[in-house]
Amino acid sequence: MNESMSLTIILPLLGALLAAAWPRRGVFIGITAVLLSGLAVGWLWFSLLADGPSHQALGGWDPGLGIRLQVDALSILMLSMTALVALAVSVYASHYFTRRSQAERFWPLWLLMIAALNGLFLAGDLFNLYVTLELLSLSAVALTALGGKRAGIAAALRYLMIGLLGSMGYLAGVALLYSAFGTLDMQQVAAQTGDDPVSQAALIVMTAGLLLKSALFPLHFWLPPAHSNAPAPVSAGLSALVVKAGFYLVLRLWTEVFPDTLSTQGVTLVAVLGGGAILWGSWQALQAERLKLLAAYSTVAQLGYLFVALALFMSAPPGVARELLFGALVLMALTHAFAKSSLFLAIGVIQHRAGHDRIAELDGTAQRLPATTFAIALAGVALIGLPPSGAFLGKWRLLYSAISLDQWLLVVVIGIGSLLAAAYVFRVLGHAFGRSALSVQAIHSVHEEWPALLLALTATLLLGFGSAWIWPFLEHMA
Amino acid sequence: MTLSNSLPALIVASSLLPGLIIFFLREGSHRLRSVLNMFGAILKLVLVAALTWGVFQDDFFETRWQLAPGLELVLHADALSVLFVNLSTLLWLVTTVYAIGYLEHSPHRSRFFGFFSLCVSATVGLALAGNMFTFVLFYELLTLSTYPLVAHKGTPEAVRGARIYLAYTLSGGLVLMLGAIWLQALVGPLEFVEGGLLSQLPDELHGQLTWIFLLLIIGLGVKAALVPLHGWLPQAMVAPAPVSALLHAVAVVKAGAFGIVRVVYDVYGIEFASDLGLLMPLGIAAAVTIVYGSIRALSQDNLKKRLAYSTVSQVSYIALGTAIFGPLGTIGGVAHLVHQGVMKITLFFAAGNYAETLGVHQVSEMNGIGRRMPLTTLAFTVGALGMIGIPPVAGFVSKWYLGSGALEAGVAHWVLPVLIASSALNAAYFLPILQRAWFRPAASSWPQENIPARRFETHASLFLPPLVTAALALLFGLFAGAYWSPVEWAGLIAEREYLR
Amino acid sequence: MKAGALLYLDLIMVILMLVLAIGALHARSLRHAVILFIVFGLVVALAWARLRAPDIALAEAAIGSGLAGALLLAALRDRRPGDDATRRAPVWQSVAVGGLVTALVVLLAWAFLEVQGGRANEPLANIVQATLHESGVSNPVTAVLLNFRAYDTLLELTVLLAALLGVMSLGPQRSPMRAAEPMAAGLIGWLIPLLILAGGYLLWVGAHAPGGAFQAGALLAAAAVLAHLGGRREFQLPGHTRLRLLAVAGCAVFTLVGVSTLLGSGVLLQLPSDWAGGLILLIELFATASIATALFLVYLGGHPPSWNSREVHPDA
Amino acid sequence: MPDAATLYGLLGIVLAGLGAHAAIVQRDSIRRLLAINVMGVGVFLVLIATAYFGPNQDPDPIPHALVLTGIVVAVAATALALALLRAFERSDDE
Amino acid sequence: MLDVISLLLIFSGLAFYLAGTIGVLRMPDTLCRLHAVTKADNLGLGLLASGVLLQLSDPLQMLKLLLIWVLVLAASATGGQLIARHTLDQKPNGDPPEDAR
Repeated sequence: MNESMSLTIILPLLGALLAAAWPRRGVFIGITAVLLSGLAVGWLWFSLLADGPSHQALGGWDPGLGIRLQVDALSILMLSMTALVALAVSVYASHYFTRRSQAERFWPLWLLMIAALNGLFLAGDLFNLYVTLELLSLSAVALTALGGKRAGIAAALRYLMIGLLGSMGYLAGVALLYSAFGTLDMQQVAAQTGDDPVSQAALIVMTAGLLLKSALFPLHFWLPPAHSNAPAPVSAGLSALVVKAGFYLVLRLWTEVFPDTLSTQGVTLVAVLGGGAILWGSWQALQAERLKLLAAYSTVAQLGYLFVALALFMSAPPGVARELLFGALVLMALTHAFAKSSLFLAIGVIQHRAGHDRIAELDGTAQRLPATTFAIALAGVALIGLPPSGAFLGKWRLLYSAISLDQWLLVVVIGIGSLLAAAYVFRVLGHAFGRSALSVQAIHSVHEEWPALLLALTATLLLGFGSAWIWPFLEHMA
Repeated sequence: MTLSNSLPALIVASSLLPGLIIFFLREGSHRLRSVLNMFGAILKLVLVAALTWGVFQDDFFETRWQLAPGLELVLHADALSVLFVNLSTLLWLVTTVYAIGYLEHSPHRSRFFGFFSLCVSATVGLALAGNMFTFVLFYELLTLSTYPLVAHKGTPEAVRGARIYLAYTLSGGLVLMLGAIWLQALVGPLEFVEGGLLSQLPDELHGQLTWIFLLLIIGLGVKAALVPLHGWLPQAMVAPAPVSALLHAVAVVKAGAFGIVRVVYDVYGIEFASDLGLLMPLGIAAAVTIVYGSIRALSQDNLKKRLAYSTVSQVSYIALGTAIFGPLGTIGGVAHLVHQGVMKITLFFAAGNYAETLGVHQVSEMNGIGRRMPLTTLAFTVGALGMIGIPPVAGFVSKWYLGSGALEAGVAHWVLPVLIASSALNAAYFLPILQRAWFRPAASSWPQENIPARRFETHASLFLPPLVTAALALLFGLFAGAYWSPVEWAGLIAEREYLR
Repeated sequence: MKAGALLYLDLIMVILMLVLAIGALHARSLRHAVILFIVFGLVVALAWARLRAPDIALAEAAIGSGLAGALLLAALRDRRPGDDATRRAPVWQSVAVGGLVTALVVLLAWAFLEVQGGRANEPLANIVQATLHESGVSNPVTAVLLNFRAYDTLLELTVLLAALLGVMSLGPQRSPMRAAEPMAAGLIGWLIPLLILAGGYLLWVGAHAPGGAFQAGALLAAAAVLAHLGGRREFQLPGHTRLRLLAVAGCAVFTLVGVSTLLGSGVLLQLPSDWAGGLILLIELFATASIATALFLVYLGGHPPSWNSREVHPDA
Repeated sequence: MPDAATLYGLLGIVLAGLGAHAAIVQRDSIRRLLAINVMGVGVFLVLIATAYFGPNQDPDPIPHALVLTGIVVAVAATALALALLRAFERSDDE
Repeated sequence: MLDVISLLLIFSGLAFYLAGTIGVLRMPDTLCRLHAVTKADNLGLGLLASGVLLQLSDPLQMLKLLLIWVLVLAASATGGQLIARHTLDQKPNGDPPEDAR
């Protein structure tokens, strides 16, 4: 069990080192490493099912002195999401870069990013989380700038600054917690937090830093340029996985480290911001002239849903409905990861084939790129929250909780957000169905079109019809 | 896995799987695609026949699949769903034959028939839905699978029409979903039961239940084209004729009307709905729609648009029948679900034949078309007379039951005038067409003659379907008292609703 | 020295740091700001020494102030004259942010004072002291860095590698400087061996006294930077493969040690007591080389010609 | 009289605040970078102040190790940011 | 006795630093400032170092202090020379504008 925990981090790390030392074998090393770390996640599944949630302090020291890794239902779901999305994106990326120098630069950074994500999802130590956060943001920034375009570099620079600012806020909270409680171990800290000023101050600065990193409205301004200017596989990774890291941490901190510290005002504030994100992100996505920008703003909106769900979860009274909402929240996060990565990969195909991603000039894409259009449609269905996607189930439970808690304003916001989402998705599809002989080259390339389609099918059919196990799983393995 | 827990799922799958395969077929594999289509349609018909037989014998068919805790996909066969499943399966078979002929040379057929199959799968799923959640799920799927069909031609008008269609139906779906979720928040996951379950709820919830009813009816009313939610229907006319047939007779509009029937009878229960005072507003909305649709139809020169407004009007007979408290009204509404389907599909097939064969789109271009295309026009005539309510076509039977139901329920003072006015208006916009088609001399040339007259007026796969459906409309009227007729089946449904 | 006198010294340092910080943050000229920041770093190093954190003082002086300063100065040199560095947010925004930040500062200060009132009852420090003999080294900071929290340090090296890879992917290095003037060249020639010596010393001494891989690596990098600045011909980077191996070696050896412990004991980075000292030195040795390589390459501002594989065309 | 730990800890918090403010208010990238670094020093000061138990007692080595890590991470990030800035300015010339 | 000499040396060293600093602040142009600061600081450094040297007992530490003294001396001499050369290169009359970038 414990070996597999370490392996999910070590394997991509080793892959990154090999790919850095031996750039010409990047593709082979990259795919192999992603596959192997996926297998390690699979192994972790087996051990988790056999032994239940577990933790381990590295170095053989007691937790507190040593750094603890921990795995439970939530972290393994995040790990699996990372593994699957990373695999599909890697297959896609193996043929994406036209210049070899770019490909050679991609793989080590990409593997470092995966290692950082896996490390983050497994970490049980507050400072270690800081290091993984920094590893994540540095590798993500470097990947963002990989395209070499001016806009991409500017976006990467801003992304980096914001990331640093956010981690500093987080670190300030960690420093305070250590000074008060004399430990960095999450469980040990959690045992001591309460309604005291230290816990509150730490919670505020840590949450603020993480909200900045996870781009919650109105702290989202850095996200659209970064996600829309990176190369397609990178955008997919950023939008599907990296923003989830910040959200995941907020979730962990709120529910596990500071359960007694959080005030209702704080929860309300996050709910309001989440609602703002839904409306503003969807509206901006509707206004976007480029596909990638649309997808990026859609991420802003989708993060809004996640934070609204989290706020509702925090304010719901204990009981079955609350547990069900938690599962829905996780399901929404998973669905978004698959749908958004699919969308970005599909956009990458269009950009490759049409030479641009301007929405107004996409007429006739459906005829030339049927599989890609289908992927966009399925991903779009998941983003709107329509059946047969996992997001439909998630949204159902979300609205259920909002109605049960008499949060009618949120109901309205979610409703409007869904309609706006439908509007921006079908704005694209309308053009795709349009009839116009344009210069899109027809393709039948398996590497290029299939990863997006498979990801979209996962987001819709698999998570829509095959996710009932998530709820009991989250309950028994927490 | 036994037949009793798998048959409903198999019925959905029998069109779903061929549809998914068709997506991946090459454009050129015409024969394979047609074989798959026909195979799916016939297989579905066989399965549905088995289901009908079983339900008639009070066998129990139900497929359950948990999607999430509290959100179960339930496919359940009861008398009402069997009626709708039969209708859509039968008409889908006919429409498939028609569509294969109609789209013989147009591009993107794999995409078209793929979505075509998905569309009917969603309709059947909706018919078999055993709870509100499942119903909403298929309701949304139906929206999604019809969008590409409406947009199929790819012209700016088609894309625009599809967008309007989508804006209406997705908003409606959202409202329906909200109502369903609210209901679930109030009473838990609710299964459809004949007679409904809500009447046991305490009085203080009645206010909320009224609001929920409003949300549900608005959500369903969009697809059922209740005024003022009908705006999409005339816009969606840009779709190819088989799609229009599907939208108007088999799937979309019908799904909305069917949903209203479901909500009133099997969620609220007709008695409870009546106690809450919900039937009267529903009936008035239906009446307004009936009259309004007919009036608008009068002034349309475009044949398909005239038919579209006629649909707006005719579908609301179903809602009207639902709103009339009493078994006769129920029989009238439910039977009209079938009757309107076979008659309207006939009309659309015929309209499609005119357009495809001769390029005739406007009523004003139809002079003397009866002599050039006698078989098609014969079918058209049967459909039109049925719509007006002239015996012995099926439409007459529905109207008869609706009228008797109104008398029985004591609401005749406003229902009968509506029925009469509507019939008069129907006559006013259908009879001139018939007069032009049969009795006026033909113009020297047709707008765009695509298919020259050889042995028959047009391809067999185009003129046979309307003849079949016209014959059905006649049969359903002539043998309304027969053992298997829609009216008898509606009687069975009414019996089960009111005897509880 | 008496506590009172020390307090005055503290107050002077505090005021000095505040003044320098404000200067570094808001000086009118960017160049002044950067120079003030470097000076600030030096004073901070003194503060670390004052707070009995000599390891950090060394690191701050060498890395935080020294190399970061060199990086900043080099970046200043890249700046084109036209760039406007005085743009700021409008006043109202500045005031609003100021208010928000002040509120946060007050909150944090309050919390911090609360903490100072009653510190954690059993600090981890005692545990570290009690366990130090099992760690293989006697400098507690090194023990924490390379044994108790070795995983953090592994990831930290990885962060440095990520930054290095990022910098290398952004384009070719700056054009080398012209040869230094004779007097500076003389000094450089004299300093380099000294720096290398000092680096080796710090690496070795880290096991039981302040020092270690990071400080040593920083000194070696400084030597390389000086050589580069001096334009010394005899200083040449290794070729493609060796350069890349050098860059990943620290991480790689660390990871391999981790993997072998994983295979041996099932626990990542569980160093056997008897071997710990040797393993730590091994890791530090390679880490030093990699840190020096990374810091120097990063200073170049882009990749040197030998970084990319031979066949790849140089970037457009 | 405050002790040294409190004094430097408070200084750290103030520095972090000053840095955060400047990081948001300043628009120039290098200045922002300076601000973030000052902020980092502030946070590190809090940690080291926490570790300080007076002249006669050994300090807590754990925050020292953390800050050492933090310094390296900060310089790595600074280097990447400066390289991005350089690439950005170069891309202008093309 | 030793302490007294040591203190004396340290304070005179500090006086030279003070003078040098005042020189930097008061002198009109770069070269003059350079003159003031290098002269005074080198002397101050020497005095300071010798003062501290007297306080030490460990010969190894003394050696280190000497090394530091030599290094700082060499560095400031070279630095002074570089600044002077730079100034002369840039502007013959010796005073570059304040915000040269």
